[in-house]
Amino acid sequence: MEDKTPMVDELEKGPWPSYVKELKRAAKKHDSVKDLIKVQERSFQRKMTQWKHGGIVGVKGYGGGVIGRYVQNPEEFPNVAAFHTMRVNHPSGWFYDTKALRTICDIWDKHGSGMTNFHGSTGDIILLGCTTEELQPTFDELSEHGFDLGGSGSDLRSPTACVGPGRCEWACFDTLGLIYDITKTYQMELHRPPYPYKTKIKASGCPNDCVAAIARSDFSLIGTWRDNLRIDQNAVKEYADKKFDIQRLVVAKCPTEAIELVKGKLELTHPEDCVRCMHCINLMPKAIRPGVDTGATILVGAKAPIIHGAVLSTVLIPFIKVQPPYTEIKQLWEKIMEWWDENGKTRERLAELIDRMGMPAFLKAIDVEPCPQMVNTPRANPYFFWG
Amino acid sequence: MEDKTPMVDELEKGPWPSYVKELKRAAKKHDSVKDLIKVQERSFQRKMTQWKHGGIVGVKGYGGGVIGRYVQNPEEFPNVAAFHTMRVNHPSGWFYDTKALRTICDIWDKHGSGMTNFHGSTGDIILLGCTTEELQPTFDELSEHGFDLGGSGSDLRSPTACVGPGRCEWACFDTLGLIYDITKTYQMELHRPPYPYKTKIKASGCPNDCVAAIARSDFSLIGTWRDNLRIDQNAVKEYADKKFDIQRLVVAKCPTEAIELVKGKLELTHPEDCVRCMHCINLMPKAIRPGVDTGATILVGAKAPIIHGAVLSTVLIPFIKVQPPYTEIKQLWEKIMEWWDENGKTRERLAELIDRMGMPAFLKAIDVEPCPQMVNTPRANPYFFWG
Amino acid sequence: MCPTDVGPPDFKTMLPDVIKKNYGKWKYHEILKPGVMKHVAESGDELYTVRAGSPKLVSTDFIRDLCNVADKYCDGHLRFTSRYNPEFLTPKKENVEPIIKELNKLGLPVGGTGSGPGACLSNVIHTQGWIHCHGAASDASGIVKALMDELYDYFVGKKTLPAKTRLSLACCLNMCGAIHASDVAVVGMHTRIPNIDHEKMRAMCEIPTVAASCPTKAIRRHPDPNIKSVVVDETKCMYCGNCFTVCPAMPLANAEGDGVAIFVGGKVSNARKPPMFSRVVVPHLPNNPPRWPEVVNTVKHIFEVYADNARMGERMGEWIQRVGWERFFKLTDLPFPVQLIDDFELARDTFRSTTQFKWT
Amino acid sequence: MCPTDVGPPDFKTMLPDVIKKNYGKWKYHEILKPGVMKHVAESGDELYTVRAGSPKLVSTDFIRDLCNVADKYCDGHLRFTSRYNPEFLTPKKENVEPIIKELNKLGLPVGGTGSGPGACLSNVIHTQGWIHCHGAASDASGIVKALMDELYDYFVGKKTLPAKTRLSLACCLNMCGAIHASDVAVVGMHTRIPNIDHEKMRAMCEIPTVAASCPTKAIRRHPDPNIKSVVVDETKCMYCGNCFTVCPAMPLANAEGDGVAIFVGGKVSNARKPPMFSRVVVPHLPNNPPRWPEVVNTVKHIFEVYADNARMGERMGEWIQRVGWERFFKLTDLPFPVQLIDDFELARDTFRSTTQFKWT
Amino acid sequence: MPKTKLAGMEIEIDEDGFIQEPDKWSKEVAEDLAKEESSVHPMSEDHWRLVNYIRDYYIKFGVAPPVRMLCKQNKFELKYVYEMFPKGPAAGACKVAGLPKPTGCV
Amino acid sequence: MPKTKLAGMEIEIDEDGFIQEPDKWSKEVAEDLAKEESSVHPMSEDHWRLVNYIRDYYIKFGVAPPVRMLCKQNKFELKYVYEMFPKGPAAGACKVAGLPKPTGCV
Ligand code: SRM
Ligand code: SRM
Ligand code: SRM
Ligand code: SRM
Ligand code: SF4
Ligand code: SF4
Ligand code: SF4
Ligand code: SF4
Ligand code: SF4
Ligand code: SF4
Ligand code: SF4
Ligand code: SF4
Repeated sequence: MEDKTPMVDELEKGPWPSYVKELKRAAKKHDSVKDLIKVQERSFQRKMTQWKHGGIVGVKGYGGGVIGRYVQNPEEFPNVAAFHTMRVNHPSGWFYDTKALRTICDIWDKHGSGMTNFHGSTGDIILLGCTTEELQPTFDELSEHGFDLGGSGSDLRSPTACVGPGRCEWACFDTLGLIYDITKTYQMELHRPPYPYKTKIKASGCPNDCVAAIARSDFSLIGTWRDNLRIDQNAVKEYADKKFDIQRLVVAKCPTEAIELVKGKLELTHPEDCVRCMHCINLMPKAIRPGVDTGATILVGAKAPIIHGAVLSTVLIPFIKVQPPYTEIKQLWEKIMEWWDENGKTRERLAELIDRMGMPAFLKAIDVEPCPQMVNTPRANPYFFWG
Repeated sequence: MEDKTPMVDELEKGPWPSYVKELKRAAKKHDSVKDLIKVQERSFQRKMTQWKHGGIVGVKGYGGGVIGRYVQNPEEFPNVAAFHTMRVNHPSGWFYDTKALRTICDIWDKHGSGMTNFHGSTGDIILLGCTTEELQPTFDELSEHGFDLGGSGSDLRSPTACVGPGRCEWACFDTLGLIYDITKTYQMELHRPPYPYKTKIKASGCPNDCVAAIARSDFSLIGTWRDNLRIDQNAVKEYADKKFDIQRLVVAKCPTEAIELVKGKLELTHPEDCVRCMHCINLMPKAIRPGVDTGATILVGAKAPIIHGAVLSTVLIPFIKVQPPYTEIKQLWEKIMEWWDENGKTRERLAELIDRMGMPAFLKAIDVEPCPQMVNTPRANPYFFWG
Repeated sequence: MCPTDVGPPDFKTMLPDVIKKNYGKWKYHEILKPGVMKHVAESGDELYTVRAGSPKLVSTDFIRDLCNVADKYCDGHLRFTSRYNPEFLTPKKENVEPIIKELNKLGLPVGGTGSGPGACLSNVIHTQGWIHCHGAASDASGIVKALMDELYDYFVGKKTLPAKTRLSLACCLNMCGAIHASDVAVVGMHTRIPNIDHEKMRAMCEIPTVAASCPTKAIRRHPDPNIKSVVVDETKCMYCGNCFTVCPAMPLANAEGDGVAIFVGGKVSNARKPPMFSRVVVPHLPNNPPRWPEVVNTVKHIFEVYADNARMGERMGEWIQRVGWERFFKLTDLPFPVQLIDDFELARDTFRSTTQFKWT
Repeated sequence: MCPTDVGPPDFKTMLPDVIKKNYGKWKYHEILKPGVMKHVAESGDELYTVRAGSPKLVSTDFIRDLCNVADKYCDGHLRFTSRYNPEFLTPKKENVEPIIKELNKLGLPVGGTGSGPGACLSNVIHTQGWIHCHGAASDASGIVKALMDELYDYFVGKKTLPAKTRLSLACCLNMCGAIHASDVAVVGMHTRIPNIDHEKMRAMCEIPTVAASCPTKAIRRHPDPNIKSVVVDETKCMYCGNCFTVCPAMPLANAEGDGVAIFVGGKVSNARKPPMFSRVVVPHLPNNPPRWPEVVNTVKHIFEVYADNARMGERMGEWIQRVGWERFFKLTDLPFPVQLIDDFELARDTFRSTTQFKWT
Repeated sequence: MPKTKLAGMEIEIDEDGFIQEPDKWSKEVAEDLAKEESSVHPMSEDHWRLVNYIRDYYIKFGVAPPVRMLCKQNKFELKYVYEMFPKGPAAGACKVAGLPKPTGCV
Repeated sequence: MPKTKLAGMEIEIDEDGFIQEPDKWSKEVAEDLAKEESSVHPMSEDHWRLVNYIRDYYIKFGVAPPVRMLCKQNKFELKYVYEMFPKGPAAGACKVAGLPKPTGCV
């Protein structure tokens, strides 16, 4: 194949930082990335992927954490004949010191392609492009330096958390602490796929849901509070003085008419109506804050479209306190996993199983009392069971 | 069985007009109703129906219009051993002169039980309780006097219309005229069940939908208009003068913020946003009226819950002019019937067939162009077909 | 042989003169008081309507009574509404009070009109029940009478409602009357699986039709191929009765188990909010003839909570949509049994996929 | 042998001192300008954050570049956001501008913050595409680069948006990244049925798994029992590729047919409106590497129409919900092909059961 | 259930005259059932064509044929079917063909 | 596809070492495949129990057994399975059992 890659080169131009530039930087050190650039050019020409299906490789003692990948034409692209990715689990909240990052970079330049994703969409550090032989040495060295693989296959995927208490004033629980604890507790389930299919846990500190837990985790914890939000009237005045249109931008957009301007003061006139949507808080962070009796709502079942269409998580536990050692939460999760593992068909996610067996059956199995908060509306059809 | 009917008698009491009183009036003339009262008492005692399943009886040349009914214990209740109902089609809008009504009463006292429903839920006059022998003579006499049977079985059911132009200022088309015309045109389909299942047509003159067409007809015509609603500012002033709270009751409840109070005047400030919901008109009938470029929206598919849950009709044709001889409407209906009849399984209503084959397939078959008005939202799943 | 296919009488022949003259040319109307409306035509002509309640199940003499009133005051014309109410139409204002008097003398209440603030309750759309139907899991006329005796004041306008409120009843899941979009619906429901008579099955039923009739695929052919019948999987059957509709050999009526469910929050009109389905709020109340006290009390209670809490002009479903179902259950103090959570085909869309909810 | 199950590093060891000190005790924040935030703790301590754009697919040298900046200005600490953006954290206000300068020198834009009126566009959540995945119906990194070059001004705040706007991309229907709730989502889609290699099938695939994988039940066993393979009903296949995911013998990539669809109107946060799904508005645009002009122009156009028409603070989906989809199609001048009308499992709930709609 | 004499046999029928002992059906039974249906007797060739069609269909599929198919396959107008069997395909022809009483759809 | 020598035969395998000619599988092939898996060779009784279980299940149902069932039915802890087959049930045991490469779920 021609060494020229005009189409790929085109993407070095333009204001947005270029992945092609990154490829070329890595290609200076790694022949595999030289080939990778050519593979990308070939894809552009042929408008098709140049990678073979699947691949099952890994490291000893683990069932997940590596995605096997082989190129379609190894003769032409011998340096990416085998070009697997390793998923390295991240510190909660994606906080790093530069020492740790440099360590990873060095290990990866030594054993792999020098290309990475910071991060993958689940949240792992993706080390992109490794031969089969180098997998175990890479892992061994990572492990020595205190890094471990993330999830893949039918396991618990690397749990993630929003930055939460690390930098955010709205965190209603310790997202980072919880997720780190869960990750450590369920290493077995993370590294050795035991389930019918993948499962995901994500935690956001408040209803803004900055890790999109509600959209992409089978078990979603989202911070909330049970008492009233707190308003600082002096700060309200500051906003008003700065000509911030509280009525139009805040009050009028409250979904429940819970908050009102009363003689220049912003008052939660109907505290029982507030659904803690965060809107007023978001727009006036200096003046409004969540309450102090905080915890989380647990929702279950989010997933991508295949097979029955995408699913958002739905309310299971309206409120739970989130405090170490998180026993209640873990017990609940284990009960859910037990039911899913026992009843789920291969490649059936939790939501799909709930839909197949019915939410009432699920609630019964995991021993959770029904409540109206679980539904937008009760059923319209008259098709229900007794006994 | 005891002749005493204490439970039934209890329902003679109370302020609301009593059907028991009616039964007793008829029982004076008709032995069958004497038995009927006892049957009702028995039902109350046993908390169960006392009627046998089904029955297939009718009049010559027709396949529908009569519901066969036999009592479970003819020995005990010989006078209702056979106790069929006849469905007599009503004049559009349920308008009568007393002559016609008296004629029906006389015929029915002569041949039947003297008990009726004015009307049945579909809209027919229900003559309740006839022996098998008397069916044909009753029909013959009704027919002689210009009455005909309504629908039953897998046919076109008696179409109905709201009072519309007969008494309502909001009728956007001649509901009564259209329904009478359709009824006359499709006598064959009404009297001789040709379809996989029942099918219903109802017409309401405006979006208030006073015959509940959208909830209970496979083919629903609902009046609407294409231009702007009309406002009489003098009349608006009258409402305001009478301390009618226009802002709170009308403006604030417009679903699209299309109408506003501007300096005491009520103005359709965003005519293109008005979705013709009727709310403002309903509340201020003296001041606001529909536009003048009127016609109907055609929606399809409403039905009761069984088998896949209840269905409301959905938009098929956003706007159509409704004028005699209604050719376009009839052609459309015939095309739909043809598709349904050809593809529908036994006992599969139109909506169910649409759901099974897909709305896109339906539109293609009946040659109707898709438009956004047909849906609340486009699909969320990525599962669509090409070619 | 007699003529067939004559069709119904032409409605035009049935119209009073004032309507013939002003057909399609009405200008506005007013509700003068509960049950009394005035419609004014472009021409200036006026039409007065008096609306009365009716039990739907009536004798020929009842109709003749109505005819007498119509002959006396309405030039021999009257009509019925889509909710069974007879309406007396006259261009003469002075006839209104006499008509009301006559109707009251006949024991018929005048009312049932209005919408928005101060609306009356209209008549109950209902079905046959034990008076005539084979499938009825509850009665119709009896329970409606019991209900309306208790809700009478709402009909005649002594008590009013925040907005139009439609009460409906069906005696089985076929829901004749299509009451699935009513503010309050009472629905007869079985709670036991069908009792199969294998003998009858052979002669009376089409097996493939029976199998196809089941919404939850609970029915399959009898495992013994010699028995031309079916069996029902009791874990899948939710007692809908559709198999019985197509097959007399599968009755499911049961004195203990039969009763009604209560649905609320539906609407049909497109005013303000689009039409909505009614939703199950009480999955089961027993049949307790002749007055069904549990049902009557529950419905009345829901009416009262609604009247006390909704804003003016807010229909039941609009109110609930605004305050949330959790609030509805709180205010009504109704329990929230698991049956209310959907597990049928579109169940997924009823689940709450947000952290937005109220603590109640 | 090396240790296993060590787990990820404890995040606490990675936190800068100011965070350790004020962990969980933040009071409020301000966005000082695009890409720059100040968080203030109860203690009064301040934390400045500078957020930069990143292509996600980066070399180790890129990371080292970031480390250099962090070492210089942030005591050796940094983090990444849930949308791939590196963030530089410092208690020192005076470090902000130098950080920005260094980043710009590295070619990295600063921005991507904000919500409500004047929000920036943040980074594009995306997937592997032709760089690494076997299933990709379109590329990821290439098309994202082409998009962001064009939407650059929205990231750095030269152009602003009415509210938070999340752009995402997935290269096949697996939708890694779970982009189904994005304001704008670009999704790689096949449009041809799989091409079955019956030979390979035998050795490589589990037939029952393959059959079960199909959402529309288009797959059945090969009619010839001697052939251990399957056939696809082409009237039922909608090219989702799930069979390929479980079986290499069913590739469906096709240079002509592959391309992308555009979805709009989704959101994740619970602010104001509950989370919403994105909806298909353009069912197919061709793959036209390296710059995908059709896709870029369509997305840009949608951004512009949104920016011109939505109210301040209104997310894409909230705006569309308010004005109606018919208005969206009118304003964007996008056609409404039949593919946009749902015919999958919950299709019924997407149909319009009301006469409420706009003439546009 | 009442019994009646058809083709010389005692056969159980229901209130609507549908036989309850399907195994006893025969051409002769059909002719006798047809007698009950005014204008059906004696059965013409077309009567038989229809009855046989219905019966064959029922034996094959276990259900009565849909009306549309019944007309199409036999090239009968629906009106003509009602002329032959005034009670129509369900109450008339199916009864003569010895099928279970069509239910439900009324 | 590359070929390799297993139990004296030339057998096609894929990049991950899964045999592509399922009919050629035999106990001997299994033993040879096991050699590739460090710590699996020689196959112990428990190795065989697991491999046979997987193979029997596959022949019966056409799919590999779910991990939960595999552990439950053989009374093996998952951890122990990984001790026997360090690459795990899918990449290790299924390969030795001659199954198609488990796909999709990665
Ligand atoms: C007579 C009747 C039509 C007929 O052909 O028989 C009728 C007549 C009128 N309707 Fe209606 N509606 C009639 C059944 C309906 C129905 C159908 C039903 O109840 O089954 C509906 C849909 C109900 C629903 O939404 O669930 C219906 C929804 C309306 C509405 C919308 C109310 C709303 O806010 O949702 C109006 C407007 C209003 O009253 O403000 C309306 C308004 C009217 C007006 C004011 C129209 C007019 O200008 O004449 C009439 C007098 C209303 C009144 O009772 O106050 N009519 N109306 C029906 C009387 C039934 C009865 O006896 O009570
Ligand atoms: C008489 C009437 C109820 C009443 O008291 O008013 C009635 C009575 C029966 N209906 Fe109905 N339906 C009546 C209006 C309706 C309506 C309302 C409407 O037409 O607007 C509906 C709901 C709308 C719809 O069609 O979806 C309705 C939905 C049903 C169904 C369910 C149909 C479905 O597709 O889900 C059945 C079951 C069936 O067709 O086998 C049914 C079946 C029946 C049967 C024939 C019972 C049966 O299973 O065979 C009932 C006979 C009762 C009897 O012994 O007299 N009836 N039925 C109504 C007809 C009177 C008339 O002609 O005016
Ligand atoms: C850093 C990050 C969390 C993390 O752990 O990495 C984060 C951080 C903040 N988010 Fe977020 N959000 C982050 C991803 C998200 C996501 C997830 C996503 O985009 O995939 C969402 C849900 C998006 C959606 O709804 O589709 C999200 C929805 C919000 C919202 C709700 C906005 C709305 O009106 O719908 C707010 C409130 C606001 O900004 O007014 C918010 C507010 C904030 C605040 C202001 C919280 C705080 O007080 O510190 C932070 C700065 C926001 C900013 O960029 O202006 N954050 N935020 C994520 C930055 C991603 C990025 O690089 O752009
Ligand atoms: C690397 C990554 C995309 C990226 O560029 O970031 C990715 C890549 C793949 N995903 Fe994914 N998924 C990735 C995050 C996701 C997410 C997002 C998330 O986890 O938040 C989802 C949607 C959420 C969910 O789980 O529903 C996701 C939903 C899928 C699915 C569909 C799952 C479903 O239940 O519908 C598949 C198909 C499968 O499991 O066989 C899939 C399968 C795959 C495979 C393994 C391809 C396959 O068919 O076997 C991809 C390997 C690509 C390659 O060659 O490198 N990937 N995948 C993400 C993981 C990186 C990381 O660990 O940080
Ligand atoms: S989800 Fe809430 S707590 Fe977490 S970072 Fe976002 S705004 Fe802060
Ligand atoms: S948090 Fe949301 S619901 Fe509560 S008062 Fe603020 S805007 Fe209203
Ligand atoms: S539907 Fe409209 S036109 Fe018909 S009676 Fe009701 S309000 Fe009048
Ligand atoms: S008809 Fe409805 S949408 Fe139109 S202006 Fe009046 S209230 Fe608003
Ligand atoms: S609702 Fe059911 S029981 Fe009542 S009349 Fe209709 S079919 Fe009969
Ligand atoms: S009652 Fe309904 S659910 Fe039960 S077997 Fe019959 S058809 Fe099925
Ligand atoms: S979206 Fe599809 S093609 Fe893209 S990385 Fe995920 S699985 Fe691969
Ligand atoms: S591509 Fe999807 S729809 Fe088509 S056969 Fe494969 S699994 Fe079925």
